[in-house]
Amino acid sequence: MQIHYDTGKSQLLVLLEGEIDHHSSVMLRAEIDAALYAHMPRTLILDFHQVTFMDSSGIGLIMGRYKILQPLGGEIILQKPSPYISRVLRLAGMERLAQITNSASPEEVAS
Amino acid sequence: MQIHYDTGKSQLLVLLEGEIDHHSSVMLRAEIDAALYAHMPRTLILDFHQVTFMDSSGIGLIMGRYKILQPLGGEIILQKPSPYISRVLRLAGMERLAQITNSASPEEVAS
Amino acid sequence: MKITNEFKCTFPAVSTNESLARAALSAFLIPADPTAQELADLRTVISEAVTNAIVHGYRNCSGEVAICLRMLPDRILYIRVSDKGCGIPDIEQAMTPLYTTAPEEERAGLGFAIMQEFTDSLYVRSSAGNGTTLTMRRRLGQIHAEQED
Amino acid sequence: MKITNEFKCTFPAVSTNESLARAALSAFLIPADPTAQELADLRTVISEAVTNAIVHGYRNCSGEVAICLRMLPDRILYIRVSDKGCGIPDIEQAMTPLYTTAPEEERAGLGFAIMQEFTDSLYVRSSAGNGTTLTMRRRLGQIHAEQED
Ligand SMILES: Nc1ncnc2c1ncn2[C@@H]1O[C@H](COP(=O)(O)OP(=O)(O)O)[C@@H](O)[C@H]1O
Ligand SMILES: Nc1ncnc2c1ncn2[C@@H]1O[C@H](COP(=O)(O)OP(=O)(O)O)[C@@H](O)[C@H]1O
Repeated sequence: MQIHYDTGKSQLLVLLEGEIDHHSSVMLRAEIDAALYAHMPRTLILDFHQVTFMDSSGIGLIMGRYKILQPLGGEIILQKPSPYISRVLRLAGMERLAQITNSASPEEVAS
Repeated sequence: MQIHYDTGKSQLLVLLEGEIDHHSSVMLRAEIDAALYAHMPRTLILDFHQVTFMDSSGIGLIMGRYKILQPLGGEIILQKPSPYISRVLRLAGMERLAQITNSASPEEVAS
Repeated sequence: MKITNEFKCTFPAVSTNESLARAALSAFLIPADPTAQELADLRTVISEAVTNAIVHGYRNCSGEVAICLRMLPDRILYIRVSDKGCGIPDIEQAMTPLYTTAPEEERAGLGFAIMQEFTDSLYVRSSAGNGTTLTMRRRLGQIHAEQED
Repeated sequence: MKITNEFKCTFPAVSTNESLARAALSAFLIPADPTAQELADLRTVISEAVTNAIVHGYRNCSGEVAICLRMLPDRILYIRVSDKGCGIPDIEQAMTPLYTTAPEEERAGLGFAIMQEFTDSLYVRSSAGNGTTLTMRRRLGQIHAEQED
């Protein structure tokens, strides 16, 4: 996993990798939250491009970060999920909490 | 698996693929022998480049073909095995029955 | 009913074995030539069931999870996952989407919803103190025309 | 001895399950971060043992193969493969390289030789009519310095 922070945009980009399950989500949560509390970004982008598997533990991970950001007016973008991961995201109604986009950067979608 | 026959050289080239175990060797044996009896080549080249696994069933497969060709003066070349497959070939003493080569064609080795 | 193939396994209720369960499911299913979608769905299903046994059944304490996979005629995959953990007092409530007894672990309460969505049938047998057994079935689509590579 | 992780499974003695056994071994071993050589060796070992149970133990008739994998302290992998087949009348003879009772099936008689070469210890328990149990151990090398990708 890689984490990049863009000060100008107040944007935290998290490049997730591999399989997101109950086992791996514990570690992911700790790493993401460390960066989240360090920067308190306006936007958290979770990139799923390199994610090969995700079950409802990943939904819990997204919902947990939403609960941190939402009271502060922050937003979450879920970027480039595979068709299988999109299926789980939609089933969980994640489009109500977050913007789901297939492009590399949210600007591309907005334009 | 692909099988190519070179009439000029009386050479049968068998491009093996995937995992060679007891299960797959039954089918491989049937296909190789069909070509072997059709052409009765002087040289049988078994190419291991695309073989990802082989246990002693593969050794049985080589020995069985050797028993067909050897009385007729034919020879076997085992071509491009991975380090793991070389290990099994050596353990089984296959260099006593066949030429083991790492190059694409036996000519390259001879030169 | 005639069983075409059956794979049974047990392993300790530790979270590293969630991926082991998925790998076993994949290896069992591959010879039946499932679609990528079917494989992804069923890997998710087994992952949810095994995670529930570990997180809820045994509450992250030691215990054993058992899986039975069967290929039944007509390409029906049968999956059974059981634990000898605490059991589920109210199954209907447990199956309600978003209901979870472990919010502090960031469980989403969607495990059952996903298992139901990705299978054709789901049956839960559980009694407080005696553990939980999930039985699921999913019929695989017909095999497509063979492709030469 | 303390067991760090244990995976037990059973499946019918049919040749398609030889690859299932290898996949289970891989999935069990991967978290211990084996070298590619260790993984290849141990996949070969389990394949030989399971094939013997199918080909010789049950003589290609129906029966059940059982595997138990354990990770013991000091990175020692324990592998047990058992069948309830015909058993081995003379174990010493059976372990002689190139000895095989199934030459018509093109068995090379090298299964035991490979299992011995690729493990640190191999123990065979068998009695005619009661089946065969192989117990093997292989110590994995120490984990190398972690690499970031
Ligand atoms: N194997 C089990 N043993 C005991 N309780 C369980 C088990 N599986 C599920 N439950 C109960 O059902 C609830 C809902 O499960 P689920 O829909 O999978 O969501 P989640 O796992 O996110 O909590 C759990 O929170 C738990 O209370
Ligand atoms: N599980 C088993 N049950 C009965 N006989 C066995 C079993 N495993 C091995 N044998 C006997 O030992 C012989 C040697 O086995 P092995 O070295 O693996 O060579 P191969 O499998 O090629 O015959 C077999 O031919 C068979 O007679």
